[in-house]
Amino acid sequence: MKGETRMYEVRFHGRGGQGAVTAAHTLSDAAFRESKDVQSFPMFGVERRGAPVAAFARIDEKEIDIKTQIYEPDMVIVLDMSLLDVVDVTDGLKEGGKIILNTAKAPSEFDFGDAEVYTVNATKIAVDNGLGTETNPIVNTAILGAYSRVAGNVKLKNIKKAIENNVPVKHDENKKAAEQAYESVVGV
Amino acid sequence: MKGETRMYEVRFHGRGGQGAVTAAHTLSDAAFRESKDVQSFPMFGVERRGAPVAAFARIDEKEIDIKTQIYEPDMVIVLDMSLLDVVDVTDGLKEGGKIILNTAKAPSEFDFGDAEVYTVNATKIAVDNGLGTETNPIVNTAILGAYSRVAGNVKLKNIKKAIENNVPVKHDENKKAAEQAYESVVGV
Amino acid sequence: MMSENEEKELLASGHRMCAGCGEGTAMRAILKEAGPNSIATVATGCLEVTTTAYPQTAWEIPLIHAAFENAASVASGIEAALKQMDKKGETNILSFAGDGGTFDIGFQALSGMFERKHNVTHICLDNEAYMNTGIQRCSSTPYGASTTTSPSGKESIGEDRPKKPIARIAGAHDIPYAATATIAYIDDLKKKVNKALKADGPAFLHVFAPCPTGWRHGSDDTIELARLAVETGVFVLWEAEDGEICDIKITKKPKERKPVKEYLKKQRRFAHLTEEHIEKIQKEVDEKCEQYGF
Amino acid sequence: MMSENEEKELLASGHRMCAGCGEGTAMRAILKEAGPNSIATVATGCLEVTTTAYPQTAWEIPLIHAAFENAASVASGIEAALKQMDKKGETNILSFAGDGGTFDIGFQALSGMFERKHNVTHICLDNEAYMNTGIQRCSSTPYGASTTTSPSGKESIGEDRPKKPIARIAGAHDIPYAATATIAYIDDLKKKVNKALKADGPAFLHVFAPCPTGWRHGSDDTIELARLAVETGVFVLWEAEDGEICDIKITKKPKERKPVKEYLKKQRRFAHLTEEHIEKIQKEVDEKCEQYGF
Amino acid sequence: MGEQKGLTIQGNMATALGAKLSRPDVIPAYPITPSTLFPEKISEYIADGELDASMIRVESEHSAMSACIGASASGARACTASASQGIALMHEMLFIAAGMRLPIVMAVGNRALSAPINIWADHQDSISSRDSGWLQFYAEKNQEGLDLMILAFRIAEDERVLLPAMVGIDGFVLTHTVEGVKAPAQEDVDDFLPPYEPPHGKLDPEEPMTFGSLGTPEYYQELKYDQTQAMENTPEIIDEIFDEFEERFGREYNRITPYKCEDADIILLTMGSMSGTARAAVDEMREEGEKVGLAKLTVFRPFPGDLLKEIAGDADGLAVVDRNISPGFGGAVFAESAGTFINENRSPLMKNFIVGLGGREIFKRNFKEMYEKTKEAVEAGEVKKPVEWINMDEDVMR
Amino acid sequence: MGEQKGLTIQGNMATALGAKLSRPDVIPAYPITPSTLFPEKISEYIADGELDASMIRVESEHSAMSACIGASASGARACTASASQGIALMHEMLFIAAGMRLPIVMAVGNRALSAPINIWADHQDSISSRDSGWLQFYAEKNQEGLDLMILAFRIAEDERVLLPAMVGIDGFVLTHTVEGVKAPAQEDVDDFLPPYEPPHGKLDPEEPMTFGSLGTPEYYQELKYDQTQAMENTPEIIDEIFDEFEERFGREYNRITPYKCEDADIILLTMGSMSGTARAAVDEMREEGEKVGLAKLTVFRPFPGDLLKEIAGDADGLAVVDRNISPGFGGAVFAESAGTFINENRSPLMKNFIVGLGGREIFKRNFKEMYEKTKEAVEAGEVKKPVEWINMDEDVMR
Amino acid sequence: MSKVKITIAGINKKAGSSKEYKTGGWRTMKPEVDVEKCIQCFKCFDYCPDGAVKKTEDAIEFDLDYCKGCGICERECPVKAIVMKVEEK
Amino acid sequence: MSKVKITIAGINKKAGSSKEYKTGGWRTMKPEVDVEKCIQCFKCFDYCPDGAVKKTEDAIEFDLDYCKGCGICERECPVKAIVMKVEEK
Ligand SMILES: Cc1ncc(C[n+]2csc(CCOP(=O)(O)OP(=O)(O)O)c2C)c(N)n1
Ligand SMILES: Cc1ncc(C[n+]2csc(CCOP(=O)(O)OP(=O)(O)O)c2C)c(N)n1
Ligand code: SF4
Ligand code: SF4
Ligand code: SF4
Ligand code: SF4
Ligand code: SF4
Ligand code: SF4
Ligand SMILES: [Mg+2]
Ligand SMILES: [Mg+2]
Repeated sequence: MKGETRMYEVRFHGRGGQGAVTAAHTLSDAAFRESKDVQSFPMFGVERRGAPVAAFARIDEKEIDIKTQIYEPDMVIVLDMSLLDVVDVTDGLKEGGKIILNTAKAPSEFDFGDAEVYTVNATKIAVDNGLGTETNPIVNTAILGAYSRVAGNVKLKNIKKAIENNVPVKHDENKKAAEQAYESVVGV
Repeated sequence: MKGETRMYEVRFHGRGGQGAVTAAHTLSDAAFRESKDVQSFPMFGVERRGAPVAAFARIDEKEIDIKTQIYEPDMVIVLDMSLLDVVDVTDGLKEGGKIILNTAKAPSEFDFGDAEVYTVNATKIAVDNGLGTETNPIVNTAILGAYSRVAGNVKLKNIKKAIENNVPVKHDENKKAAEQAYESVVGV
Repeated sequence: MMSENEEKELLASGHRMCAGCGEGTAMRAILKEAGPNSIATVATGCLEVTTTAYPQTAWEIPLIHAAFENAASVASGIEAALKQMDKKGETNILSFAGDGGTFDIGFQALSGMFERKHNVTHICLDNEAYMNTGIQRCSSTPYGASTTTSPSGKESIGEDRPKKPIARIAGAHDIPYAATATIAYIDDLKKKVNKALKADGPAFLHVFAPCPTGWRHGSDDTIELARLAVETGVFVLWEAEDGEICDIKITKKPKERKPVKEYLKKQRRFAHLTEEHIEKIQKEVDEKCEQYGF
Repeated sequence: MMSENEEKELLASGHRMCAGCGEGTAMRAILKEAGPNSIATVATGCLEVTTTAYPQTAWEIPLIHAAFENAASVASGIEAALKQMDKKGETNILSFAGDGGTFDIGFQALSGMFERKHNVTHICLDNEAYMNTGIQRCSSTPYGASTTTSPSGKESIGEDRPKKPIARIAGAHDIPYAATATIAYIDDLKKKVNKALKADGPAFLHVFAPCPTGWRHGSDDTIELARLAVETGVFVLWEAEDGEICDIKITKKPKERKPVKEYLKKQRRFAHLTEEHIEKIQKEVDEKCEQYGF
Repeated sequence: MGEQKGLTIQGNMATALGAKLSRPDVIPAYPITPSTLFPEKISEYIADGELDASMIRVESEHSAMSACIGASASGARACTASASQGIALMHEMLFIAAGMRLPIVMAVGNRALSAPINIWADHQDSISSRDSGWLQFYAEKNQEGLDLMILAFRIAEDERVLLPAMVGIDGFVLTHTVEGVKAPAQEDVDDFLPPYEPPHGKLDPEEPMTFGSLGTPEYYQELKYDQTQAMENTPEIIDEIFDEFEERFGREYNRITPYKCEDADIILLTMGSMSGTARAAVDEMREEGEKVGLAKLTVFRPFPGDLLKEIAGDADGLAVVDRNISPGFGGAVFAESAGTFINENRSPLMKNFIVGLGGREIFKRNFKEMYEKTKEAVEAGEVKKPVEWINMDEDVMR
Repeated sequence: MGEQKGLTIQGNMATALGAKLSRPDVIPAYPITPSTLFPEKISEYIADGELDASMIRVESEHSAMSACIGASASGARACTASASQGIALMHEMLFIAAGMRLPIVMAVGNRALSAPINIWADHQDSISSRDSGWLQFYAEKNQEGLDLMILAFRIAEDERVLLPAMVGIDGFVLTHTVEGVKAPAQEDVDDFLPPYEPPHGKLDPEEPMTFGSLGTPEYYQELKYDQTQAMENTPEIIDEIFDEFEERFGREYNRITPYKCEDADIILLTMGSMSGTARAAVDEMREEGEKVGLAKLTVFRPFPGDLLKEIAGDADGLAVVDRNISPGFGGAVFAESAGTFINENRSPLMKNFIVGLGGREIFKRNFKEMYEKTKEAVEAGEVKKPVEWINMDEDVMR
Repeated sequence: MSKVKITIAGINKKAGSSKEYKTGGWRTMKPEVDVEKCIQCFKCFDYCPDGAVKKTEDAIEFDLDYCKGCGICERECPVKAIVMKVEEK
Repeated sequence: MSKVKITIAGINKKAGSSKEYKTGGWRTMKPEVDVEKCIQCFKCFDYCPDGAVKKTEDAIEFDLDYCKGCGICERECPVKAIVMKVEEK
């Protein structure tokens, strides 16, 4: 390997329509603004709306050559807690990897082996900012605020710029949600 | 070359609908009955009815390998005298090659250089036998009788068998026409 | 609990259609009516992709999927084979395709099948766009709908052409049976499936099946929208025998037609339409209803 | 001798159609009416093969031949290009195909062109079989005709299905103009070409053009047969605007219809038909004439 | 053994007769020059009550192959005929027929592809579907066309194979040319080729199954491998069935037939009707003392690299004659011949000759020229111009 | 020079943006996974008034290519996008577009062919049209996809070329994957790519001409040769235009790009997105002291044999990695690589690896395995099994 | 799902095997029926796209292995015997 | 016909060049017009598939370079001003 930095890989879990793919893209866009090389992509499948979906982002200081999908993420982000029953969200998670959960509960209420658990009530933040409804909250921007804080490799300010670029509406609300999540994420 | 015999190549000139192709096929069929190897084929073109057409036959004692068209026939057969103005019927004819013309005239009335000219009034023979009309005679069987006589490499009896095989109607009349032409061809 | 449902489900659960997909409702009813002595072809599309992901299949009857544009031709081959080999012809032969596989890319195969008079029933599941590939415009897409290849925008009101009158065109082939149906009226749908299969020769069934994902409506609105389409006159239910498309039989007629707006406003694909657009659509629906004697 | 013919021949002599080919007569009239400010596409078929043998061409207007099944799609591309690039749209765009290239293999391209509402006039030269390849059956081939792939024989009366009602199907696409015409009535043909080209959108012209080689009639019978087809009701001349195929306008109506036998007996493709067959055909013609109000 | 009947017939009639003797159930077909006589003959057989089969007069070749797929999946013996644009139009369906392992047989009248449109002999049409997973046979003469049809059904339907097969006869040169052939008796063909009963499954309400599933990335490559393996295993089976045919009917077939190759310095590798002319040229050159041989490809798919190595491994030069061209590379037979020899310690120098496109004649003298050019390269020890076009009319080049 | 704008976009958006910057006049297109985002983006550009072009929402890919032909022959800049079954369905028209010398550009989202149906990355679709006379470019990443679209128009329309061109980006791996790219400024693209004015003729009533004539046997072969020559002449022109592009836009393109090949004993020859992973694998192997290099094909048509010889001529082994399979032979890149080296005095041993079909992943470890297998062959001095499939799941084989 | 061995040509002889794939996990809302209210019109049965409504002796019940929670049954029940509830987590 | 040099893509810029190909040779019967009888209705002109009828000052004449002798003009002439004669040989 050329440098010392390590590639950072993230997996998002959500349901169709919850914006996991946009979240991954927005994250990669933010990192790109820091002159990092990036990739982001959805699960390559034929899944229909409603089915659990995953999306991925890959961030590196140097040029990313590899083109395979992500099997051993450094971080997993769960947009919808109902997925915990359906999907093995820690599948392949690197030893000592991180998990961000969208929940009002505290990290201590979860046990994912040696993974570091963080929680953020992205749903409440989203709804408070007028992003979707209680049953259909749009949490993908809020969660990126939490990401910025937890991962530490992409600045909140660039997340916000990326939101402006990637999210079609309600820029201020979305940026505010990211900010609030950045502040309120628990476990750091 | 394996044997001593030479391949014999024939070209028929006619107009669409006059049966030049059937004539060539019937000739090859007759030769095949004498355990010769044969090929026959039309001009490989997109010509429409009314346009001058040509058809070819190739006869050999031994297996015919070559698959090219016939450029230097041993014999040329002209089913329709009006073609003489339109087509160069002697094109490529081998030195000392033979020409059979469907005409009431004598061979001496024609000059095709060193080619041997034979004539037969196939039109009259055809009409006499009820094969087509004065303006639209079906001369292709009669002419084969003349061929048998002039070329000498396919027996009249096999021409007649081939007629039975290849001509859908009026077997007797067609065979009779061949016979009469065999008898009446001039120039032999 | 009853020991067994009266009729066996011939499209098994566990298929991967979106929640609330109209195609699921349609297929369950259609296959029940056709019964197990049936063979089906299916064109590429949501139905095929959501029901055949290897190594599972949702089909309880024999099925073949070859390509997107040829369900009717493949069915022609099956029909000819069965006729040639067993000469009884008791097996129903069904050819399924979406609107894309019927109105557009599969239309020639269909027209050929009609013309050759194969004993095949072609069923079009019309969700008014190419859904499997993500909501692209089809010639079935109605005027004003925003799709990913006819997006509304500064220079565009979305799809700018009327829906191709496919069932009428099919009927114009002088086939024994052509009809339209929808999932809001299951009995009517089943009756038509039955007639189509009984017809002596090719039959065409145009089944209107809302798609929550593509039309952007609530997953629970599916049946309601199918009903509204009929009640507003957006989708007219009729049948025609022996190509009598100038003398069709209307099979469902609401006492009073509801305004199309009620139908449009529930779907986000029409969200960009202005009052003028809606009026224009209303006018066109009125005209068509007049033409169809609705 | 007149200094110049009033109208230039746009299909030059020296083409290789058979003597007495109805397509020659049709094309001369059609191109004259269209005039030199036209661009044409042509599907593979007799017309193309007999007029474009390299290094000669009989065409005096720009022509493109791509394949057999896509004259209408190629024309769609030309129309879009012209619209996009000069935005005036004064040039006539003609799409020519035989019955094979229209009823069968080219039907989807045509239907798509209609549906997209390109300003293209598609003209079908109907000689009721695939003539270029040697008289094979097409869905245009009428009941009872013997062709090389629907030969009469011990087990066959020749083609056993009725002619596909193509112009009606085309009209059912709700196109601005659909009509039938034939070479016996040159003025009527030209008038329809004119109307088709003037129509605001796609137009369809079904031109009946006898083929002495394929129908096996005298080369001098061509026009007579075209006339007899109309006079017997075998081919009805009509036009329909805006898809009003349930309200067509008959454009040529003989006082009294002649028996179809007069038409059939001049063609050897029908030579094998018995009196009963002919009666059956007469009955079907009668029915169709009734349907068409002829 | 019934008597074999002598007939003089065109190539298309020979393949149609081969098909008829094979008792197909369903024949969906669409006319196209130069293969049209095939469906015409089949129509005639049916009209005259000589063949009990269902002919579907489809509206396009795409539908022809689609209907073959439907029929074959229903357990019917299905066949069709096509050429050129028709094969190109059914391109998509060729891969699907093979992927579904349906032993459909297609008689091809080999013809050039547009543009410009051209109806004459050329192998581009079937060559450009060489990736589709079909077996490919090419005939030198009508007798081979007839026999190969029967053989194609037998090989395709072998349960170790279950792959579709094409039998190519050159446009006009064979399709429209009458030659003498011997037709096996029906009962002997029946004996050689039993009725088709699909061993892998069929569309049948008694035992419902799904054909043509969505092959996810978890399974696709293995499914493709499995299909490819069937093709890889075919050479032995072909040899076995060719042998059986020879025993029964007295005519020998080989995947590649060598002619005067044993001591040849230079070998011409040919396919289709040109092989006859090439053989005549070889005879003439041999008389002039040239050590030249001929290797005739009858089976192009699977490519018989094993035999080619045996036959040409000791030669100094191999003149690969392609009646097709992949612009930007060269001929297909050349590419695969090179692939065959690339890792051999000893390999003949290879020249690639592009010939006979769009019905251009290939004369004996052209083969002599190819021989000379290959000899020159051998003598020089290097190939300066690997791909050369033969029998070009320089006068018309712009 | 305007500034190049940094963006994070999917591969399809990159090719669509490349197309938009090239100012096409007519875009007939039909949706198919994984290329659909291309027509969607174009539709959006037009709907939003950002692109003045005519999009034809055709009813099939056959018509998409047919309409491209009509538009291009009318003098319009025409482009489309497709994949897989769509490319197979337009197969016939691909040859016709090339034969008519129409510089149409197609963005391909490379995907497997049915059956079984599979929507994932695979090169079979465009590879199986390698005979059609189209130039073929394959991108490793989205930036290349964007640039190659612009380059494709420029090269295709060069009056010394006048051939259609495909730009392939791997399904999902690129089409649906967001990467950072730099987009050239419109004015700079305008400068690089002037409006299209067909030098050879167009459909215009002012000067009537006939396109698509019947090419009789007297002329067909010469016409085909003339067309093939245009392809043969293209390498130099591509090099020239690649150089100009680099000067203007600062990004280097080569028909084949070597990586650590100079002293390499064994070279991997790859195409498309896998090249990235292969490069990473080469880096790792180099760290372990293995003398391995990578040759990345960007241009597959015309096949860059000249460069391949330069790059790999001195290597001991060449591992040709094909994301396609011609059942009954092997991979297409292998065949043509063999054709390139067959007459060389010195040639690397060649292994052919079939990988990544239908979206099967190709991991770094797979490249290492290919390297090892090639090395083994080199050490053994022979290739026992020329064609091997990599990353097979043995457990699911029947 | 665990992987299986491929079949020749990918022919799938396990008709109805999609039942192995439990789509219940897609659900975020869950239907509940009030058996008392149910008049056994079976509209819910007819309309359910997923075959997740089973007829019982005196009413209906849901097959939660497959119900995707679309809410159609609730909407179409003429007597409002069905209500959608948020799925327990 | 003598051969010409090919053009790029086989594009044929010589519109109407089929006139180089004289189809008169196909003919076995030849039309002759009785100028006296002709009423200049030009039906022969309209119907001729080969464009072989030319209008003249007072009647019509035939372009025998192209006339294929089909006989349509004879059949369609309302006043029988045209007769087909066997072509001289
Ligand atoms: C030849 C070809 N072109 C395009 C596709 C891609 N494709 C597959 S399904 C589909 C759309 C299906 O639309 P429709 O028929 O309406 O069915 P739906 O999915 O909407 O139910 C498309 C474009 C294909 N599979 N084959
Ligand atoms: C895809 C394809 N299939 C078949 C052909 C062969 N073909 C060329 S023209 C033709 C028949 C044309 O018939 P029609 O359209 O009726 O025109 P006609 O020749 O009768 O005037 C056929 C079958 C072809 N060129 N391309
Ligand atoms: S996209 Fe529409 S049609 Fe397709 S499965 Fe989803 S709801 Fe059904
Ligand atoms: S075959 Fe018929 S349509 Fe074709 S050129 Fe001859 S007469 Fe005309
Ligand atoms: S719809 Fe309501 S009333 Fe009818 S069966 Fe279902 S639950 Fe009972
Ligand atoms: S919620 Fe939807 S899927 Fe579930 S039972 Fe009701 S209708 Fe069926
Ligand atoms: S048809 Fe007769 S009358 Fe009329 S112009 Fe011709 S020759 Fe004269
Ligand atoms: S005979 Fe025929 S070709 Fe000659 S002038 Fe009369 S109509 Fe024309
Ligand atoms: Mg749809
Ligand atoms: Mg026709």
